[in-house]
Amino acid sequence: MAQIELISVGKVYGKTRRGKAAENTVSDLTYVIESGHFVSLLGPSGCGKTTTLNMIAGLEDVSSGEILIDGRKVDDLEPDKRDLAFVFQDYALYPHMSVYENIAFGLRMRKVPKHEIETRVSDSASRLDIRSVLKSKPKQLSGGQCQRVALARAIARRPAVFLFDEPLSNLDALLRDQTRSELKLLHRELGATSVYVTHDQEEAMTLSDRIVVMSRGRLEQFGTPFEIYHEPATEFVASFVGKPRMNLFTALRTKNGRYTLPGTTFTVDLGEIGLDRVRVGFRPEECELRVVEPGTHGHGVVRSVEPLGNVSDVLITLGDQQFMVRVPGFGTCAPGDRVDIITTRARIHCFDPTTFLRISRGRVS
Amino acid sequence: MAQIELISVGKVYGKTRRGKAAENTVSDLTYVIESGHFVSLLGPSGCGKTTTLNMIAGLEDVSSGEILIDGRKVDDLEPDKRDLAFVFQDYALYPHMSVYENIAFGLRMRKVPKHEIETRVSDSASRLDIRSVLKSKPKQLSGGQCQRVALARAIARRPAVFLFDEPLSNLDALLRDQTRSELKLLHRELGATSVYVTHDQEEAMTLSDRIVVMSRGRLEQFGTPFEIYHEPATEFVASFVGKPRMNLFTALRTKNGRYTLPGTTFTVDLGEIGLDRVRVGFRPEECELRVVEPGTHGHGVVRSVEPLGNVSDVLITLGDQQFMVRVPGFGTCAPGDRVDIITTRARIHCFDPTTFLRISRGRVS
Amino acid sequence: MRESWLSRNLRHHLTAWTCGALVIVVMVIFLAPFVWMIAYSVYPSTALQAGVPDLSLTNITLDSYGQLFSDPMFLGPIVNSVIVGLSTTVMCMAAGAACAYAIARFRFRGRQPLLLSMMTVQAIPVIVLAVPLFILLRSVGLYDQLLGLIVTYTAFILPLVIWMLVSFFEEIPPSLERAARIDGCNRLQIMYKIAFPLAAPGMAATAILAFITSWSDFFLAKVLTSNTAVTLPVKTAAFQGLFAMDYTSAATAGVITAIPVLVLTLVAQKWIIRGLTEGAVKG
Amino acid sequence: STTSPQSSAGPLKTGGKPSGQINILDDNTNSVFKDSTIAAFEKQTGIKVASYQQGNFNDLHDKMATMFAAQDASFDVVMTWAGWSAEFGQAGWLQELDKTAVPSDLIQPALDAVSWRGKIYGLPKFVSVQTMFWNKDIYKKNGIDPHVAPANWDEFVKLAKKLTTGSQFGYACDMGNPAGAYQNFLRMLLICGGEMYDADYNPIFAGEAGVEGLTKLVELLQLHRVMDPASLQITNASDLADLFARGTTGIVFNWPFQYAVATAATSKLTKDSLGNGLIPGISVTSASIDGSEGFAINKYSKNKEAALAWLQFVATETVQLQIVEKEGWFPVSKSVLEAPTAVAALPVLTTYKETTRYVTKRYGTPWGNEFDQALSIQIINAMNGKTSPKDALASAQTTAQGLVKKYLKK
Amino acid sequence: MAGLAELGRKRETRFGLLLITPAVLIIVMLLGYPMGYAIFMSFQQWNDKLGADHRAIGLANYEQLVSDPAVHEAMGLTAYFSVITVVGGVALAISIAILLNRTFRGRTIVRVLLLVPWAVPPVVNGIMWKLIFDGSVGIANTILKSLGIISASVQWLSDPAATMNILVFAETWKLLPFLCLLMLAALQGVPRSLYRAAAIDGADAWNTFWRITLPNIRGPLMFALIVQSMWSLKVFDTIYVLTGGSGGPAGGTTTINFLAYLTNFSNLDRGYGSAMAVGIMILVLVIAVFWILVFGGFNRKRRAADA
Ligand SMILES: Nc1ncnc2c1ncn2[C@@H]1O[C@H](COP(=O)(O)OP(=O)(O)OP(=O)(O)O)[C@@H](O)[C@H]1O
Ligand SMILES: Nc1ncnc2c1ncn2[C@@H]1O[C@H](COP(=O)(O)OP(=O)(O)OP(=O)(O)O)[C@@H](O)[C@H]1O
Ligand SMILES: [Mg+2]
Ligand SMILES: [Mg+2]
Repeated sequence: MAQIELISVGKVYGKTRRGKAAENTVSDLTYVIESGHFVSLLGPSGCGKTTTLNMIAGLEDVSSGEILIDGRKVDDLEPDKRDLAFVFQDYALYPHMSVYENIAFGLRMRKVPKHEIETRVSDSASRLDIRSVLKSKPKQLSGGQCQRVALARAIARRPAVFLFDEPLSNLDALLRDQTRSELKLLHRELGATSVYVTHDQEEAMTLSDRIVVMSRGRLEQFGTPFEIYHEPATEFVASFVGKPRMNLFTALRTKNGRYTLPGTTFTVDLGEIGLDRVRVGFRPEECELRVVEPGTHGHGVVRSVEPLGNVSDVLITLGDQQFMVRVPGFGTCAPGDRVDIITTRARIHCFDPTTFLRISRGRVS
Repeated sequence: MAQIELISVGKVYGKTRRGKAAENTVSDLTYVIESGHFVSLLGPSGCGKTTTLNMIAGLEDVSSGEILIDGRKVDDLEPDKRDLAFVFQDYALYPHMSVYENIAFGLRMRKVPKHEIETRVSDSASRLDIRSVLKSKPKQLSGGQCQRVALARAIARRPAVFLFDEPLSNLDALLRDQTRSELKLLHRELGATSVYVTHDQEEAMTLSDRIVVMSRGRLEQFGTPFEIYHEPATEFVASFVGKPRMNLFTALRTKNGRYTLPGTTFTVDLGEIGLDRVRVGFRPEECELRVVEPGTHGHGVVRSVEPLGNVSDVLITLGDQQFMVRVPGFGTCAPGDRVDIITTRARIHCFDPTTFLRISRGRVS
Repeated sequence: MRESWLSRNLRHHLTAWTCGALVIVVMVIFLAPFVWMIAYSVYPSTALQAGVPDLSLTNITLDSYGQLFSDPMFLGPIVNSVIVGLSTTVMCMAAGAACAYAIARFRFRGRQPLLLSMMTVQAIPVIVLAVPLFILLRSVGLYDQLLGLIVTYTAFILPLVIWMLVSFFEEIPPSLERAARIDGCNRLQIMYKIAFPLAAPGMAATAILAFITSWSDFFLAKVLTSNTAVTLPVKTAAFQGLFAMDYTSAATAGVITAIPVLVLTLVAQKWIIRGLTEGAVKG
Repeated sequence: STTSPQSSAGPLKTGGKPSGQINILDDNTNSVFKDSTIAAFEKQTGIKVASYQQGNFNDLHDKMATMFAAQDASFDVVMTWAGWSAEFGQAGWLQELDKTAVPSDLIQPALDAVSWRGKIYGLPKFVSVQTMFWNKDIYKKNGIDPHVAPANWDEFVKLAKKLTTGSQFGYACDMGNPAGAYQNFLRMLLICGGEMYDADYNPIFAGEAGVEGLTKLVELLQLHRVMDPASLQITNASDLADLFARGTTGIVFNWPFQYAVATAATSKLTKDSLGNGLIPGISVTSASIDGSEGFAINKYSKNKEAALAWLQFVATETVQLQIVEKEGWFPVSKSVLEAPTAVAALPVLTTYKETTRYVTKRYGTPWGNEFDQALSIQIINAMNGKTSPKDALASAQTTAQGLVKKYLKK
Repeated sequence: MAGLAELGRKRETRFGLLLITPAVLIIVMLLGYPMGYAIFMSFQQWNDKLGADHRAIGLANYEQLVSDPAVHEAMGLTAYFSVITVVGGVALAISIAILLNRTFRGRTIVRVLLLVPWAVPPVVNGIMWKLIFDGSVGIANTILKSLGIISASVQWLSDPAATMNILVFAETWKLLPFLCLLMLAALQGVPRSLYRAAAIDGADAWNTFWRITLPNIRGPLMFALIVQSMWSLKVFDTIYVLTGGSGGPAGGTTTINFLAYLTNFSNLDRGYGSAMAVGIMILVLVIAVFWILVFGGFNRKRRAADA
């Protein structure tokens, strides 16, 4: 167990390439991962998640700032001296070694005594239920088994820190859900600090104690899943987290505290926030629909209904925008119906249209 | 528009390989795809979906049975004579041709007059909003754009039948959702018969008029999404469709009409169905939880809680089984809590443990 | 402790410098001999054979090139080599592409043995075939004929061509060909409208390799020609005879022989390597 | 399946009036043929020379052997020399000539070069015998009278020692390939009065004369250190000639064309600074090796009469004079050797005339290639001090006995 | 019904055969026939210098092959040449490939230039090294002298051992770039994440190379060894040009292939020469099989798993 501290960490690739002013791949990351926590790095592809993880592992140098593990600067420490294990997206199992050798390799390199290796390998193998394939080569295993071997390899090392780089992304949906649950149980049992990279918000939400949301190399928000979901700090977080996506649109002030989506009769009351234009967001599952009586206009027209079994997603054309509402069951409206959108139950999220930062509703009323 | 009829269609690969008794890849498929319908072939990987599609397209020969399109046997018709368009999983855009040429190629091969080709290409290109990339090569396009080009290519042909082989599986989550909606709109506008292969039940549910569920080359169920979801014909369909998966377990008869999950206090009343053992299923979202008072045992123990934002999945240990319940919001119970599972709101699905077929509840009471 | 000995950064820099220096040494060893031969061809031999070679730029002369290019005895072989090289390439590609395509696409029995036997051809020492080949060619009137050389080279190079092309064709997604079938192409059209254009870079590399191989051959050309069909390497080798070892001319001929190959190689290097190594990895 | 060429009619006689056309394969030693002889021949005989091809000497053997093996008739006339006359003659690939077809005044070594065991397989085109060439400039620089040739081997060695300073060597030769090693040994053997074979072709070169000759040769390199070490890697007479022309070598024994090379514009030497004389002897006054070349007729030729006409034409006085004057080779007929114009054009001819008084031989045999190969290995080993000359020759002689047994037809 | 489908498959097969025919025909006619003829000759007493009467002598030529001291000598030289060029060449190639696999400026251009020696035709290669190692005018002596390493010119090409070493050097020089690029491609085929995993697992450079890199380039490594063995056993052009067609000095560069050439074309002993050439071919195949066995075969298991 260990605490990991990032202090305005930045990374620039390709500094040496002929004078091109290289852009920061990652910049100014500052946060503390508490000992024993399970923290996810969440963000779209290319936002620098892997880069951050690699810097923590020591696989990449830090360009600026510093990383402390348990208060100790690790810049000069080789990866293997940092007491951490890495689970790679493609598992990175050594294809020429048997599963047993794969798990034992890291221990051998550390000169762990032979009998100790055996105990540890068989221990971690039984924990992940792969004792029966210890003699197989990785090629002969299914994706799920490979995944377990990669985990067993990490566990056998008994490191202070686990680093995961999208470990589930190569599994199919069913297996992914299963392994996710197992991962959660595993963390509870081992209690080691874990840093988990993913671009799947559902994964991040279900697994983590804290989530680091990143975008374009910058920190967007660092908080608990609850905070991330219910109090997104930026418009990016709001739109990235939650499925279906949050409905976000620009509303214009009409009268005190009342804002309208232009071209529609849809209005919200935000109180006085001192802005003429504001970005407003509603989660689809917090809104409701009411089919309007014939002859009245309503807020918009149902464009399509997508039944998902227990719920249905209804897409509504609202002026020149689309608005999604998730209704229970197979729904009651059909394409072409005119509907009102009812947002009374919904939490309203507001963002400054220029800084994209959350406007605290505390300020509103 | 055309009607497609499969009459006990079967396919055996590799008959010619040295005497090995080849297994049927697909067998005894019989169903009718009505003209203008959108039908999904749903099933796990390797169940023969692509094979079926290829046989309809004429890319594979039928080993037994026959396929009729609009009542006409098509066995000896070359693929290009069947008046259908195929959208491939990897798009299969010709990389050496520009987008324009890609769309025009099939028309050219059919000797459509030049000006007609131009109209059709530009028509289908504007329909899919790819006019601006007509001159580009596929390499220069993003995944979503490639997807649209593949669709445009199919549309430009104005075929009676569209065949889709997992057209969305290479797109990322966001784009997949978007394209899915578009596909639905497109089908509504064109009205051509469409056969859609997918292993994603959500996709099948949202898009289709009818769903063909397959498993190991056999037809499991052919019905509307509503039927598939609420009245799964086999245990396979029940477990495959719906997310999270349906909780399924074997219950033993205790007294008339009452069945118990062995080793627990969890019982259900099924009425008299004449079986000692029965497979019983509940959908997680139809169940509820109640934390029992301290000192009482309850049905089971909460193992983990996975918050997903608007809902949370609670995993419960029930004897030696796992039981999943989806509760609204971030949930109120924590791991270790003892809970009762309340199934009063839930629809009970029963299956014969030997044939795996649905036991009609009609017979029950 | 190792990491306190030198800082991580410094250590990385040191490694980089050492490796850089080694790369330079390697490159010098790889390039110097050829550069020296070029020098031999443009400096008068007296300037180079002195105790300390006199490499002043004023000494450079292209006389030897002028001489060779005005010598009909040398021009003939150049023309022959070009004709043989190009024709061999065309024949190899025509027969090879068809064969490789079939191997890559149609699953028929004996497909694997066929590919393997293609590689076995590489094990045959040319020496063993020289006399029978000579008899064969002479009996059909192709001895000392360009056509004789062309068909012989085609036979020798075809296995390599097929070996390489198969790996390129196998890389074309089958779905493209299925798409083409639905679009209305027949099998031949699929080949030349879809498969060949898609494998174009690989085919170009293979073609270049075929050209290079036939262009560089010495032994077969020596045995199968006597005068009218003599090729450049044979002529070049002949610059050292009993009564005529002329270092400058030999070097010049050497440079002239090597240049086209060099240019082609550099143009297609990426694909040549890919074609050969992919065959290798697939084994 | 194929009829043996030897079973066809006997030796070729001159007869009738040949016509038609012929193809000639020559080495690239002579340029006079393509310059003028062919035209003259066509004019005089009416026979057309359809093609005249020149090949590199080193390549010709393989080419001809392959051609003959396939019974190819694309060349009617082929170039030959002592070794090939024996080898291809015995193989039955060359047309034997009747005595009546051979001009009467041919010099014997020239005729030897186209004969094997009494059968004549062609007519000579020029005579080539090695003589000694020296660099008078170097002589003068080292205070030696440049006009007198050494009378015997010891004097030669003494001279060579004086001429060896720094990067300048008193002597150089070409023994870098099997043929070269054979020639250099043969020369030593002959000047020691030895013989390669007895009358029945039993190899006897490993006798006293051979051992003495090889010992003296090794001494030049190892003991006296007067031999340019480069000699061991010079693979042909042309390179030796070039080396000598660069002016840092005192003495070489070389073929007549050395004169042309040494007096060419690019050479450091001139007519005046080039000395020429007999090769100094050890047990005999002098001796030399022969390298004469000739033309032979392809056994499979379709027009042998016309081919013979070419052979005879080349041996005529006019052509021979041209060869002497324009190319510096010795003539094949005695009459031209005596002609004053010839001597005027080629001063070394005088030395050659003297040479004819002594032994000049080549011992062309069918097993020449194998033998040269085997002998050269022993010689080079001896030269590098890896074996004693005696052992080397004994070993080579054993090999030779096997070869003779295999190839000498009874 | 099934008949029609069957017909379609047959049509397909026939089309495939049609495509294959020309290539196979050319190869069989121009290589198969001569090959058969050569094997036929190898069972004959067929020495052109002894006239045109050939007779079948069974395996006599092959028996001679086993007992001939010249063959033993040549095999020794071949072994020396091959072991160094194959094992040394491939080892060197891996080292250089690892060097070039690093990211550095100008990497692309270096890789391209690396192909220069490969592209130099063998004949030119021979001439080139002759220019360099000529005993009197070669640059090698000039450089070594000016560096003070030697005082007098070394006659590189007059000493059998030295000439052999130059031959080894020349061939290695020519083939190394290809092997390097092959190895480079192989190295790039090793997933980078394996190295990262190894770094985390605490493997040092040495362990990483032996335990991670090497096992993962097994396939290409085997290919390189097989191909290079074939080339090494069949080396001809460079020897021919470098030694003036003699295989000298003192037979010092007469490898088995060159001996076959001399026997066939110098000695005109076609029967024995053919036997020798057939022997070489068998040797080449045996060595290829040897490498395959060393590397555990083309790994049928893995193939089955892939299929
Ligand atoms: N070695 C490198 N050299 C140069 N640029 C790099 C390197 N590695 C990554 N990058 C760039 O840095 C950016 C961030 O990469 P990173 O791999 O950290 O993204 P990521 O968030 O892990 O994305 P993904 O979800 O796709 O894995 C990308 O734009 C990438 O192109
Ligand atoms: N050309 C073929 N030859 C032999 N077997 C084949 C061939 N194509 C497919 N199969 C086998 O037939 C079975 C069904 O394959 P198919 O491609 O139809 O599955 P699928 O349902 O499309 O699966 P996925 O979702 O993975 O695409 C598989 O087990 C496959 O291995
Ligand atoms: Mg990443
Ligand atoms: Mg499929």
